[in-house]
Amino acid sequence: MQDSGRQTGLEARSVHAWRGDRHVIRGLSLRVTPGHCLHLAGPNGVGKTTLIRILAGLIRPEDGSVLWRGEAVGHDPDAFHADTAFLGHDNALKADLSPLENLAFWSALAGRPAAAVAATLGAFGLQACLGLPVRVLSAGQKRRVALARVALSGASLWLLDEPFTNLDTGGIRLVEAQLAQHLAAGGMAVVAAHQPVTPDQGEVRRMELS
Amino acid sequence: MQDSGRQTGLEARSVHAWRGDRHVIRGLSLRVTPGHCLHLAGPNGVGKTTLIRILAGLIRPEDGSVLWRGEAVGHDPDAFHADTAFLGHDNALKADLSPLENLAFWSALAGRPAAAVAATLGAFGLQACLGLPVRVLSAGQKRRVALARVALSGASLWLLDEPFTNLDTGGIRLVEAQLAQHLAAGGMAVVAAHQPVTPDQGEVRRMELS
Amino acid sequence: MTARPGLWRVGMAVYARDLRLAFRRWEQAVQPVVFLLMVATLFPLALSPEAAQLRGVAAGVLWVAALLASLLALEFLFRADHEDGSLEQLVLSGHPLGWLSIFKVLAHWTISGLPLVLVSPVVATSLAVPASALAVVMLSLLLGTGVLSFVGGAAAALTLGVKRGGVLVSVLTLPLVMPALIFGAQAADLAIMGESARGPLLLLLALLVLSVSLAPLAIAAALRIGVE
Amino acid sequence: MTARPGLWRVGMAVYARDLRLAFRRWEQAVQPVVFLLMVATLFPLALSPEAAQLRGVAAGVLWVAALLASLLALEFLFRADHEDGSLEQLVLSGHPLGWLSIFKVLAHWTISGLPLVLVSPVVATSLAVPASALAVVMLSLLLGTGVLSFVGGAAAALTLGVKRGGVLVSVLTLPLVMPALIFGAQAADLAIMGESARGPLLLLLALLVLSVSLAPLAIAAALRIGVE
Amino acid sequence: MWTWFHKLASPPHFYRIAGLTIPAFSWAAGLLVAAGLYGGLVLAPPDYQQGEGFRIFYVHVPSAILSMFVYATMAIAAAIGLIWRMKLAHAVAAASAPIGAWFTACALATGSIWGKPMWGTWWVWDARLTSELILLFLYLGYLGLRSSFDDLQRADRASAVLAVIGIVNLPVIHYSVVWWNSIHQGSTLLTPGAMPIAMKWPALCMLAGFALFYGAVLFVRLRGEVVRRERSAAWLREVLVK
Amino acid sequence: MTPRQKRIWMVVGIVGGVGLAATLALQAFQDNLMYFQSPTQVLEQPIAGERSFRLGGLVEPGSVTREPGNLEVRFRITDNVEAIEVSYAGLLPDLFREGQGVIVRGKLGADGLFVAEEVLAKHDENYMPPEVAESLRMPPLIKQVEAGGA
Ligand code: HEM
Ligand SMILES: Nc1ncnc2c1ncn2[C@@H]1O[C@H](COP(=O)(O)OP(=O)(O)OP(=O)(O)O)[C@@H](O)[C@H]1O
Ligand SMILES: Nc1ncnc2c1ncn2[C@@H]1O[C@H](COP(=O)(O)OP(=O)(O)OP(=O)(O)O)[C@@H](O)[C@H]1O
Ligand SMILES: [Mg+2]
Ligand SMILES: [Mg+2]
Repeated sequence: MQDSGRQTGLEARSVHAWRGDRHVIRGLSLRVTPGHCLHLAGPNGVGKTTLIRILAGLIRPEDGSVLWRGEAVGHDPDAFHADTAFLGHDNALKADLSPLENLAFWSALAGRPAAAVAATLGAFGLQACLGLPVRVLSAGQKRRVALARVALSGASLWLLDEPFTNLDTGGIRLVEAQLAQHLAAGGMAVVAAHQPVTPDQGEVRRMELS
Repeated sequence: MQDSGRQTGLEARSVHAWRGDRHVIRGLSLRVTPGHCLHLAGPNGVGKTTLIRILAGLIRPEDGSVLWRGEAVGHDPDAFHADTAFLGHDNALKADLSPLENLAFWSALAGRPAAAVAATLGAFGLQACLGLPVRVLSAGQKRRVALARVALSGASLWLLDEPFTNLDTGGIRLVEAQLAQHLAAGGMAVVAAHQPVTPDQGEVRRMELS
Repeated sequence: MTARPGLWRVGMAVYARDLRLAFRRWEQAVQPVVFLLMVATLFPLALSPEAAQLRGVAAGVLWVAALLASLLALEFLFRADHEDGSLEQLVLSGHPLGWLSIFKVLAHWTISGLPLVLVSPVVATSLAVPASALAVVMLSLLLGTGVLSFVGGAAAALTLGVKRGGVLVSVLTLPLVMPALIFGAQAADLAIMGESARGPLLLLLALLVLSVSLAPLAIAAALRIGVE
Repeated sequence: MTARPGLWRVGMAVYARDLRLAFRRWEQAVQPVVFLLMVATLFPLALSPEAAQLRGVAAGVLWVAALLASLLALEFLFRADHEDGSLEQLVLSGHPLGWLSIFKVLAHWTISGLPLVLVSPVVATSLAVPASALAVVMLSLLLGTGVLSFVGGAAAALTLGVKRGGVLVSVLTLPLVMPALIFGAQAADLAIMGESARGPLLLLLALLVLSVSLAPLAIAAALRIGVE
Repeated sequence: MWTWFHKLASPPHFYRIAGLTIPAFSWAAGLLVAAGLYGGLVLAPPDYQQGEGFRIFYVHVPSAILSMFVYATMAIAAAIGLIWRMKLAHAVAAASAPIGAWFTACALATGSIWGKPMWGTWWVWDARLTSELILLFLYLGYLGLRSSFDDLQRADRASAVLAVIGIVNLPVIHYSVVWWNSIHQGSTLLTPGAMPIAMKWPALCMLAGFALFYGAVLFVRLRGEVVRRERSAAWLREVLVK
Repeated sequence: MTPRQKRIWMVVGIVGGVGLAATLALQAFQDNLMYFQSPTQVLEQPIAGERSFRLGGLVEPGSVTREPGNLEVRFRITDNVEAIEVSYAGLLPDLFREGQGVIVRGKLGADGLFVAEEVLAKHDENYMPPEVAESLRMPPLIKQVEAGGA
């Protein structure tokens, strides 16, 4: 397992990061292998968002390295990003376009069939809003559209920053079901959340930052 | 109680509201009296935000009326607003100013003493960030600053739209403690939230929209 | 309930906050001025040599550059407050919205209009305006930028619900401030020619009084629509 | 993993999305043009009658107006994507960022630059430019607005982390596009005078080629900094 | 060589070296400028055409050359900072910009003052003058961009990109008098025989003096930058307490 | 594409772009892109009458004549190949003298007389003490022609 993990998963080795003059991430190491989900927990401001953005390659760590399938992410970032889906605090949706149009664009960039978009949005309980401009959706409905983008991406690694924000209990169950399916198919995930993360399948490891 | 409620609290009478061509709020009535908290629950997109914004006077209902201390809100909106604190999905913070500067401004507008600001921010666990520009705070820290504004306002009526967003469990307990104190002092609150709302003092009534 | 603060205190709080925000990024507060200087540089470049020589161009270039510089800054008058939710809070503050907006506009003018007025003698001199005309040029710009801030403020408030309002603000404002531009440039022009500019200056003053008394109403109404 | 879409398909997807967004609010897509028309109207108003007479002013006014109109629109090239998180997703899309940015800039040019070129004959004619010079005027603006979109795109990308970037974008862009302005206005001027404008047009073309080949690199680097 | 370079680039080491160099540079700069001024204003003969007026040469030329040299230094440092992510290189670029802006302003001012009597105008829009003005705008844009960020790392990298873009302006400034018919004269210092040695040596002194002055100011500002950037580092506390 | 291939394509694109731009710019320099034009250039392709432009060259030695009583000056500007007669009314810069480089802005009349609105002096890169210049006797005319006509 140890070795195959090196080759197939995501690994961070003693990563350090500063924000301003705060040393937020201090020598953190982690590993995620297929079928596993890492749940990042910890109080507000501890650095969960910072860590997820480092793993995604949006922030370069001051020190340490992030490896994907055994190679440094910086070596071929495009290949890494092609296999990763990231959800941040923002939803990355255009207020003037409908959920359908928004996701059609992202799935075109990811090289996924356009046909799947409507079905996935439906699975997220958005049948009634497919054609409305995103600006009129409620906060929870917007979050669901953003989550549908991740589910559509076909990426092996999901990086989700507080995916449950603004979701009702039904929405949370939905996301966990999608996560379970992803893990069961050999996917990986890193999820920052204040709530427990309990998909039916796949193994969740909780990591408390402090 | 019924009559004194009429005179001292907030009342909505068969309010109707459309968003686009959706009839979102259909003849809804409610009443909040001193010491009471109304917890609005319901699935995503059901109309919680719409209702709270109607109560705050940001949206005019298509039909029905909102009364404050027995008088229509439209009669003297300034007096009503002077006694109300509203927290929306947005935090109303200037990214370039520090939490201290942000709240000093709002409390000056509310006519509250400037001295209380630092103490309240401290009570919300923000001692370490008093002087940082808000832009660098984490999502949960920003939400805490926004909540501190409400606690500082000295208003009798709190209208909170998903106050627990991005908060860790400690943060949620903190907000509930402040809410308990507010209710115990005869304050009123309307809170939209997907989580349970359980302050130690005051009475919470849950209203499920659908 | 606590004692409500007086109107002056509230107004000054708004004014002080906006100035503080501007000075937190002072390098941006000077940008309208830099922009003015650059447009005033660009124009002679783009004009044919003979046209550039004419003093008649000076008033026009100065006024159009000042107008554009202050338009550019206008967009941010209410938009930032709208986007971060502060505007809702101002609407719900329990103070007269028109009153608050006067102070927001004044702060905006202090940041973007006043510096233009102050550097205008330099630019005017570089455009060969005689020293005797500088006072009138400054006065015309003083009144003119005031009109611009108030009228532009109303336009900026109206476009709040709209993304990419920038150009829309300009489009709404330009026709409204055209009279100011015409009288202002005329005043400057007369002064450059060594004649009395009293007529157009009085008209500019009238425009300023008019916009100060009407714009706040329009702004308040537009802001309420903007936050709905 | 799925088959990655080809570079052309990806580029066209970006281009099509930005155009669709613009047309969703077409009234804003026409704003640069309206702005151009207005500045071209205002100028003669602000100029003294003798200056307004001169055809030598035409090329300058046209070019400066076009430059400002397209500057105004520039700010939104990346800012909207930055604010709603789309930019992060583009950076993480696994496609070369420089390549994607070329198509974003092209979309921006299609919306804000091309219409300027298309209406320029009307404006030029109203400024007494002879019909024989219209083709050169249009060509110079075609090349010039292209330079502007690419150079300005780099400036817009650089100011992403900054609030109130608007004026800063202009301040960074103007010096870089000064050469384009000089050659463009010179070309228009020569054509108006009935002479060959080959030299300045060739230089404009050279500037365009240079900016198309270098700007995407700068834009990609700046965008990566912007999302950090 | 490479290890030496790395050692120099390490902030504590640099801080110490800079402490030693600053006085040396300042003294040398002071002496050279004094010698240059004496040589230029007193010893050098008047020019056959311009008479005594030509002496502004001794300020204009070194400031103009330094304005370009400082920009080149800044852009190269910025590029190094971008590529090798070297903090000290970014600090060099940041510290150079205001100095370069002052040299540029000085070249423009002295040029204008010189132009009025010699050419008969303060300013014309020819290629040399315009491109030098653009250089000033580039410096100002660089400074404006830098100070608009509150995060130092982002400010460093964003402004570095701008500095690198702007370098295309340098050859335009230098060759403008060759490529275009310009009112500005061609190169005196680089043309053999264009200036007798009695007039030339004070100019070279001034040039060297200005360059050393730049070095000294740069190092002073750099120490400030290093302190700002490393304010939480342990070594700095030791140095400052001492 | 591997990262390496991508980098190669990128470099190819940039080098190609810069090269093309340079070629175009060189092409452009063959046309008149000058701050001023020399008499030869002007006479080769005459410029329409009402347009003002800049003419540069040397003040032909011995050609300067002043009208008594007013400020008008007449002189000829030459590049040692062609010469154009110029008339100007106004203050001249200090450096204006015979053999000196000048740039004048104005219009060329149909009669071949250039009416200047502005006269600027231009000098070359040569500096020398007056004695040396005296001993050379012939001011650096040749150099100036090169500089002016380059
Ligand atoms: C505002 C007006 C002027 C500006 C912006 C300006 C700008 C410059 C610049 C940028 C250089 C450096 C060129 C290089 O190293 O490649 C320079 C050099 C020089 N300038 Fe000026 N200049 C101005 C006016 C003048 C005037 C009026 C004179 C004399 C009449 C003059 C004489 C010189 C000389 C002698 C050099 C040295 C050339 C060399 O040997 O490299 N400049 N100027
Ligand atoms: N420039 C800065 N100076 C000082 N501290 C900073 C700066 N930028 C960020 N920080 C701090 O770094 C931390 C970043 O936290 P991050 O956003 O990663 O937290 P988080 O774990 O995601 O929190 P949350 O649960 O609230 O989303 C915060 O505590 C923030 O205050
Ligand atoms: N123009 C429109 N046309 C049709 N439907 C609209 C329009 N504007 C809003 N809606 C719908 O009205 C509802 C508004 O819901 P609101 O934002 O009040 O929900 P909420 O209960 O706060 O949800 P959440 O829990 O997600 O925050 C949403 O379902 C939205 O889709
Ligand atoms: Mg976070
Ligand atoms: Mg809601």
